Amino acid sequence: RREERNYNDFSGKRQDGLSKASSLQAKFQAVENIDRIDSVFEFNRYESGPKKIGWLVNMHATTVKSSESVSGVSGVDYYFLDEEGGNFKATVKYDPYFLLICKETMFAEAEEFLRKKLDTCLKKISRVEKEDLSLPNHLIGLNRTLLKLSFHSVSDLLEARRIMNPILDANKKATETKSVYSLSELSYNNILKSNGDDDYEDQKGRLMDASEALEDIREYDVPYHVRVSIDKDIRVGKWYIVEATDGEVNLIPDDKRIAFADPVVLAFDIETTKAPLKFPDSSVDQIMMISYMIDGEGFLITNREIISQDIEDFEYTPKPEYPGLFAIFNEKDEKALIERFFEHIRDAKPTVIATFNGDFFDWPFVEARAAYHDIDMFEEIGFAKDSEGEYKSTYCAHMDCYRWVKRDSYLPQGSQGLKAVTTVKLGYNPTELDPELMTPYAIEKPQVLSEYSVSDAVATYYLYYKYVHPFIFSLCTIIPLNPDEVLRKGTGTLCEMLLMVQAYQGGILLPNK
Amino acid sequence: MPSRSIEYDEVTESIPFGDLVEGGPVISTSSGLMILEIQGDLNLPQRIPDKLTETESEMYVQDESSLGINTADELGSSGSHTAVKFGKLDIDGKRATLYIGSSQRLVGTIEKIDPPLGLMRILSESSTEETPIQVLDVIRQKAIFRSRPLPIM
Amino acid sequence: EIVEAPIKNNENRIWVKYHEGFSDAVKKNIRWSDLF
Amino acid sequence: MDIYSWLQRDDSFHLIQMTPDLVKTMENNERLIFKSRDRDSSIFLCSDSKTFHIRKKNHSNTVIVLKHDKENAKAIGFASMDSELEPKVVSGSIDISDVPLFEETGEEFTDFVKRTNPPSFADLRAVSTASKTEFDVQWAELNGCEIDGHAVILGFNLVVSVLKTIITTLVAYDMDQEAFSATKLQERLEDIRPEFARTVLAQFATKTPAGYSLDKPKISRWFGLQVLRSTLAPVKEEDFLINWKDAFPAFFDVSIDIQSLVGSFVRPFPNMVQFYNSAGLPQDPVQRFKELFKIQASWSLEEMKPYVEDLNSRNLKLESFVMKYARRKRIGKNYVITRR
Repeated sequence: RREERNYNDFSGKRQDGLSKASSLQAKFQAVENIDRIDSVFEFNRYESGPKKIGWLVNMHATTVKSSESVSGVSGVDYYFLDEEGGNFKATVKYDPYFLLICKETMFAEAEEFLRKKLDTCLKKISRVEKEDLSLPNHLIGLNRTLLKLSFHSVSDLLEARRIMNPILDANKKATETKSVYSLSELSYNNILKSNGDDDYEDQKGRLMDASEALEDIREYDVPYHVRVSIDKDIRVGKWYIVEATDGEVNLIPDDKRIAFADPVVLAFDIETTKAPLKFPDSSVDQIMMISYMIDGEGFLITNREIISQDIEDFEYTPKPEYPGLFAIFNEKDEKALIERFFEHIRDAKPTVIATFNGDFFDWPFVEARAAYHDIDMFEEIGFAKDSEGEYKSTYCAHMDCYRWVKRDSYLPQGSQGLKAVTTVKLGYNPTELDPELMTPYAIEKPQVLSEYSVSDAVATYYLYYKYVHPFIFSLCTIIPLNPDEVLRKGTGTLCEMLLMVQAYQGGILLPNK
Repeated sequence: MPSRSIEYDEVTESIPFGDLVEGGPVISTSSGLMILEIQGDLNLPQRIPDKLTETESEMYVQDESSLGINTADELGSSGSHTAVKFGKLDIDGKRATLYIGSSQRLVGTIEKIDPPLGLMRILSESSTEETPIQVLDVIRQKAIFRSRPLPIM
Repeated sequence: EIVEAPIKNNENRIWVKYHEGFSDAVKKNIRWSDLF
Repeated sequence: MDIYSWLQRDDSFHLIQMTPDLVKTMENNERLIFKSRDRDSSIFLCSDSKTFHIRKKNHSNTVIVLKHDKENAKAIGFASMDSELEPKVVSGSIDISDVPLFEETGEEFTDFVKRTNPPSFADLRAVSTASKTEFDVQWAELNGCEIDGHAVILGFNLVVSVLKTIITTLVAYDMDQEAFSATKLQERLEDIRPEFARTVLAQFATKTPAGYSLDKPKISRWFGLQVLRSTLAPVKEEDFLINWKDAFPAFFDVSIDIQSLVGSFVRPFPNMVQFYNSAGLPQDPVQRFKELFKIQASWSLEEMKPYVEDLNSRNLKLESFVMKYARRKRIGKNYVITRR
């Protein structure tokens, strides 16, 4: 069930194995649960009252209960930081849609056909004009009229796609056969003709069925929150005036404000036990230490079942511009350590959590060890693994700095570890410790181990603060994705997103991939 | 409430620690102290090893010399100290070369220490609690070897 | 990394084990009894 | 030159950073003393004017101190260091746990001394982890009083009554409250011990070239304190402010500000204030925080600070220190401190 919590589902896959009613119930349950967690982190939904001003820090698709549709309507939750250091979220409802290419002469029949065929899910059909770059004569500015099918929710849209897919596939196959047939005549006239002005009759003179008039589907795979972001021109990293009138929320760009707001940033790193010459294994190994920084203040939690003595507060300041004063919490065992960490996250309410390779090491390890002690990490702090295998939450971005190093830092493969990155980017030599020594040092030299542990948190925090944060949030102001996605998607996807923005603004129909 | 006073008469002449006098780097202080700093661990024997060859034995000496500072007697209080010759230092302007044993060569520089370092001696016997702690000297330069050791050619 | 330079064939050789980096980031509180 | 090293190096040597602050005290030829509350506490270095907190800064290099024998072209290493002592300027403090409180009860001072055995003033100064100047300032703040070489602290009521007498005397003789002569005042204060007057003036007046000048905000605060202390039960904040205004001696007008009383009151209920003294609070941090949350469930850091800052002996940032024993939650732009 955990896998359902996918905040970046680009696939549009349906959660199978559940009946429609119970899956609907589960969906609303999940939304309620997210609202509850968001409230814990002070992202309460703004629905009415005087307008607010906020800096957009995150966005996620959601489903809103509605009288219009039993299965709810789709919307996007927008997460804002206000000017006073407070938080709020606001939900913008927007009908998801896709476009159909239809034989010019058969719009009316096709619409009638679609209304019948899709009566369980369709909300509205309209016609839109777009410039189609695939038309041979597009340079002279000829537009194509398309059918725009709008839906209450993404699940309705997916339902419609499922129904339409076999029809469209069959039509495409037929067109291909026809093209081959036409080409065999090698007649220029015929080829030109076959692209456009067809009659009610096909090549064999048979009367056409309305379903056969639907040639292709377009813009059906744009992730919903991206769709809304593009169509309403909403970007993370920008300021908005947020207004609610009669339950409808509107975001108006506030171009006077440019400087980024300051999210509360927490960077953490864990140290675990491990067997000699093996990788740590979360089914048997324990977390020995968690070190973290919140807005420049350092904390270290130790697991005294493993660490042989209490650690006293100390300072780890590798350079004057990277100060690190660490307060130490010595906890009696791993369970107390995890509880302390989660409690601190709830109290500090970060809007960005930074790690170095947290998607693959720190988060899964913390999650597994929490589960071992019957603590549900998602229930406690709203973080869980999504279908991409990445750790995310709604209220807080997870910025795994390793992603930035790999994609954006231009550092060679051999220099992508935290130590090498710290040396090159932050200009100091971090504390090094042979992984084989860590477990023995927990008993023999706990002080050395704790210095090593905090050095990683310091490096991660300042690496994020100095490089990753300005880079990712600047990209967010132009790319219609949330920070987690901007950090992790390939450069190809990011470019594609920019093209989609340009195409939409220019009234151009997006070609299929 | 434990307390120990500090005496620093020995170093007051060198205060204020303005810019160093020009005329080439002088690594040792007027009282003859110097600091060597190596980026790494220096492995030295803890005692005179058995079965030394004659040339090896010559490296071990008894040091009875005074420090040239007023705690000379204290330094020698446990009799003489066994010392081992572990290398050779050459200074050429700002550049320094340190030969370790017979096969490592460290290339370094003479650098200013900022802030300067005061050398104190603190004897922890409780009977000396009333004795003031002496700031023996203030060291303002050091020879520092940051690079990887090179073989001796 | 170890750059060894034995001057004799026993465990008491004199050599420098080089450190890849330098750190002076750690500052700690000390007690009276640690120093005096 | 040939380089030697002792096989057994001497670890009684230590390097201390000669920071500009420390060098300045040496240039002024100030007396320097290492001090600590006890053998398990932090080390301070006190000069006449400054207090330094001594910390150890570790490093990963090998640092050898050698004596250079120029004649024989050799140098012998006698000490090897992996750390330096770092003196950092902090504010000093006086430990008054052994200093008795003196109130006017009719008891003869000699009997009081016999009963309470106060430390000598010279000893107290000698053991305090504070520079000479800081000691003087804080001693005045604490209403410290030196009587016949003994260190005592004047009780609150005694201070207020002396202060009242001083103010009414200044008013009665029409003396300039911003420039009066201490000697002239002294002559007109018949029944007041000169030491007491000295203590009260040290606390509530500043010395200017023209004479003594009353510190009105401070005096205002003390009358506020007196009103707070006079009712032990919680009172409505507005009632308290009215009573405070009424508490000043006749013809003496000063303004009032409840913020000046932070550290002397708690808010057991909304809009209610109640006197709360830090003096009797437990020294154990866990117990201290427990007490504080018993009286007030949720605190601002600002109002909690005076009740806990003395426990922060490691000079951590107060926010981080508080988090060891309490929860510090962000609510909007503000932080509140609650029980964990």
